Amino acid sequence: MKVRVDLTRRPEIADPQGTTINRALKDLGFEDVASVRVDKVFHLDVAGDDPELIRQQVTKMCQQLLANPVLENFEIEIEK
Amino acid sequence: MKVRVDLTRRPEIADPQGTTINRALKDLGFEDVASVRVDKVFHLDVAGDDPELIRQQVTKMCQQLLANPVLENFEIEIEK
Amino acid sequence: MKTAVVVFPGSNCEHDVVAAIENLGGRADLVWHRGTDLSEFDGVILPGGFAHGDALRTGAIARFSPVMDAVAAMAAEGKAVLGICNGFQILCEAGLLPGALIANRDLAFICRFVDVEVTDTSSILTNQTEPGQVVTIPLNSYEGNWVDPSGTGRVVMRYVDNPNGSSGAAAAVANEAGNVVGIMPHPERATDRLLGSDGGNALLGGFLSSLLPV
Amino acid sequence: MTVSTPVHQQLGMTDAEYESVIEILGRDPRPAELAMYSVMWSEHCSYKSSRRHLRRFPTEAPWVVVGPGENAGVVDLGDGWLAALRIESHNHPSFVEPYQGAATGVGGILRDVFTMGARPIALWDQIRFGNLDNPKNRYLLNGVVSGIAGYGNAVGVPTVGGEVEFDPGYDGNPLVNVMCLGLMKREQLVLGTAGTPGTIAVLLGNATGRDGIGGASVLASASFDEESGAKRPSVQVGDPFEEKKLIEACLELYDKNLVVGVQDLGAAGLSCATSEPAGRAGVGMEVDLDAVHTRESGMTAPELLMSESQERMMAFVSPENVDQVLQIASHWEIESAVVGTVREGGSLTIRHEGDLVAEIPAASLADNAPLYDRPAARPEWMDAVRALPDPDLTPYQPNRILEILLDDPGIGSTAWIHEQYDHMLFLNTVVGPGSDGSLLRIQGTEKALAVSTDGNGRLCYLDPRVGAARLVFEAALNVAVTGARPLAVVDNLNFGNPEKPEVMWQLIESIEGISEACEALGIPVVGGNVSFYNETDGVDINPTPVVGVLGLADPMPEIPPRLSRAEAGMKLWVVGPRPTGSLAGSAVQRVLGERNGGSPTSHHPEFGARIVELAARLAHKVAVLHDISDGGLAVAAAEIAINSDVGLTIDTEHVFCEDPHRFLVAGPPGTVDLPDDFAVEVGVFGGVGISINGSMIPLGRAADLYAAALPRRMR
Ligand SMILES: Nc1ncnc2c1ncn2[C@@H]1O[C@H](COP(=O)(O)OP(=O)(O)O)[C@@H](O)[C@H]1O
Ligand SMILES: [Mg+2]
Repeated sequence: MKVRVDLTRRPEIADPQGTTINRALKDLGFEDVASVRVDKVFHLDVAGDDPELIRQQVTKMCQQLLANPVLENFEIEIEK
Repeated sequence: MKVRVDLTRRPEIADPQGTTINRALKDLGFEDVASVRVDKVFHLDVAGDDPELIRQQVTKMCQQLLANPVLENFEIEIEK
Repeated sequence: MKTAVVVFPGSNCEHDVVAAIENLGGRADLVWHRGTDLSEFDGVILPGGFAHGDALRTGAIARFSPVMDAVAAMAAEGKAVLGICNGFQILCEAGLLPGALIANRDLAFICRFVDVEVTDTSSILTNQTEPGQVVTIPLNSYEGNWVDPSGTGRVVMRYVDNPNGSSGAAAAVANEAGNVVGIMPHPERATDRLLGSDGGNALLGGFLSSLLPV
Repeated sequence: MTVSTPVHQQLGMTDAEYESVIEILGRDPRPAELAMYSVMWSEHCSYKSSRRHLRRFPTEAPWVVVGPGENAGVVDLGDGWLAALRIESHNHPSFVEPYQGAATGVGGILRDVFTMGARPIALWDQIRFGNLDNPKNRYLLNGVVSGIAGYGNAVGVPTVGGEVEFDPGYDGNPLVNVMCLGLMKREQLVLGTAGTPGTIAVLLGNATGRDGIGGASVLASASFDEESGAKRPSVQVGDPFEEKKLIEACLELYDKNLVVGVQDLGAAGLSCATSEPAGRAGVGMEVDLDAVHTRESGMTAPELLMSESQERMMAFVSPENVDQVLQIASHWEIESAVVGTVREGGSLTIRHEGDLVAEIPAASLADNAPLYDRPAARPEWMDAVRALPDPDLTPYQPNRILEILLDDPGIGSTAWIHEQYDHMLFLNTVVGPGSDGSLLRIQGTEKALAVSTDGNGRLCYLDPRVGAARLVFEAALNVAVTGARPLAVVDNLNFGNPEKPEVMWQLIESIEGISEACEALGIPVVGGNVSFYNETDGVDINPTPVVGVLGLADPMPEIPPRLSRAEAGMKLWVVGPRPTGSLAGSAVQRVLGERNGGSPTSHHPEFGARIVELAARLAHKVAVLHDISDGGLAVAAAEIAINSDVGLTIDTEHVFCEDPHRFLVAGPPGTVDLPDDFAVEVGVFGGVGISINGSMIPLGRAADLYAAALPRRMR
């Protein structure tokens, strides 16, 4: 099954990269951009057909490796 | 408005990060993972209320700066 | 004959490049990235470093610096344009060289001397070397892995032992005309035996000898 | 914490400390004032438990320009050149988030150095973890090394050396120390002073956010326990790009002589950057918090004053220069804001949204900080531990022991670490990581600077005084084998919980040992740092003082000695006192799985100094010089053979003994004249293996073990 994992940086954590990209967009004339945040997505292909089992498994992967709880939260979406 | 931009790596481009993470997951015993791809997401906050205008604008941003056509395709989603 | 060494915010090898050029009897001046006029220069070098902190993609933002129009113009005029490390990445983002640079195969920063072999001597970087000549120069990058789906890049130097997965083991790439070259390892760091190697002098010497009079 | 806990206790203040705040102010403190006192009086910022003992250090020498107390020490190199140096720890933040913890540690030590007017030219990292068979420690090592690389490489300052140690004692409390060296011409020296009344305070760099509210100070001033997770929200994120621009901007300000003083914003943020310079200059200051450029909206006065947002500097500027300073800031594309004005008298007056939020004697935050004389007592377990016997090596062939040592990640090659660091930028690195001290040339002169950093928690556990003294002698010898003579020392004292008498005793003994060695070598301590509360669930780390010794080679050897310069036919000599054979606290004891124990061989002050001088002189003549440390003569000799890719036959006793003040010399027979009262020929180069007293390892195998020791465990 195809699984999408969104990592989103906790709001209170600074995002220097987003700030720099925002500045660059302004320099290019895109004045209307108020803020930019850069995040990561994992697209996993996991064997199995029980969405619930897979969700549990991927949750473990996030807790153990994929996500850094200090900096980011994760969201799992079973795509198909 | 909140806009989400997904960059997806072209299939022919190597993904060292995905490969490394896939190996790490196997080491941790997650045998069922067939493949991992790591991509970037931007969360933009853009002033304006006409979704179409904003989509056009963000498309320009992607073509000019946010995406590198050699490496990736982009997908824009107006969230609200 | 004078070379412009462009300084972007986050560049850090600019002084080393100037020192290496002067060490070979050449002249080089630093030019801030907001400058727009390079008419007094016969060639330009984009040095290594972390322009704009590598935000987004290496070179992605630097490519829009005001100075880049002048750099593109020099490239079009057939003048010598050399990008070292981050400069290579900027030239690719700017479309002055084909392909792009992605993370090293093993996902680690690599700083060490590597052996690099000349595969094509018709470029501003390799015109003073022999085909097959091997020079030892330091690599110093995280995104040193060159990919070129277009297949149009001309590899002028290749790693003897590919350290980062670069396609065709490419260490240096030239445009068709050979006047625009990007190299991932740092020739300016190999200009003195005391520091481990002077293999970079043949390359920078080639660059200097290829400067066209204005 | 329960809601009922009084605020000052939530901020980590004792009732007595709170009382003395009330005494100073003659009233109850306002919230912002309490916040300022709580951070400035934290262990991390006030050194309240160690201050009185640090006075023991010798700090004077004719070449000392700035001693301890400023942001970094400064020494005179002659011909108008000055070097600035400092060492810092980021232990607790690196445990909470290894990448960002280490990265912001690098950012902080850089600011300490360029605050003085110097351009940072090199970094050294000293990192300590539990054993690598524990995945958590692999995760920490990986994160810390990536963080140092990620920040140091991008900010454009090479990391040219360091030190790594693995010991179960660092499980749950890794140590991450970083040392920085800066170079400047005399005219560029700047101090952390606010100057005279009328001077304007300009805040440069990053916008202020809620980063690390109480981070360094609170994290570094309390022990870890189950709750440490709860402290996580105060993780700070480093931005090397911002710091790079800040460095260039500040250096231009110094060049153009536009500042009267500069203070970096580190732990305690604005509280420290306003009160300390004012205190030092004996003046007061008016500060307007509304002028501070912020990243987040709705920040309160206490938050603004305690924020530890990175990459910020406070410049003190005469009014006529303010415009030019703001211009230079915008040229380098960094933000700037005029946030204050220096005033007569000592009062620090802070306003926010029209209200007066603080009005306190500026100097009181530093000068009236609590000073503790905590009880100290020699641990009663010492005698038992020091009585433990040396390991019995008779069951092992020497080659087997050498194999085990070369395969140890604390002894094998550190290439896996230092090849992730840019260690060549600036074209100064004559001798880089992978040998003894690092040697950096000063271009345009005959001079070169050498640095070695050393620590050894196991030795200091068995005898903190001898252990600490031996560290200084070892670092000095590492510097000397590059051709330099020691000039100055910085120290980083990593210890457990100072509220335990045993820990205080270890601290005092270590300070005594460092001082003895410095006096013998005639070098001053010019700066340092103390990190307490390195304990987890009540278990303290081994006492781990780390020292960095700076040396000057003037002139630099034309062809400096290198581990790679040995050739077949050359002889190997050992220079120094006859080894006692003691294995107390040695690497062999550790790799054979024996309990760390015994009484380490003591240092010998006069001898130590003489050996250092001899090595510094020999470095101008011989092909190879290498000091003997972890793994003894056998490992030191093997490192030469491996680096030179030439076999070696050794014949001598006590090859694994780590007694101090000893080094190896390699050169063609007859060409090297050594004082025969303490130089002995022990081997000859050539052949296909490393043979110790007739027991041999093929050279290729030795090289492979040495190269793979670290990477094979990180895969
Ligand atoms: N964490 C590290 N980062 C960079 N270089 C390191 C690190 N650890 C060790 N090194 C380098 O490896 C070499 C050997 O280190 P070490 O064994 O501590 O030397 P010594 O025993 O002579 O003090 C030194 O050149 C040192 O700079
Ligand atoms: Mg040594």
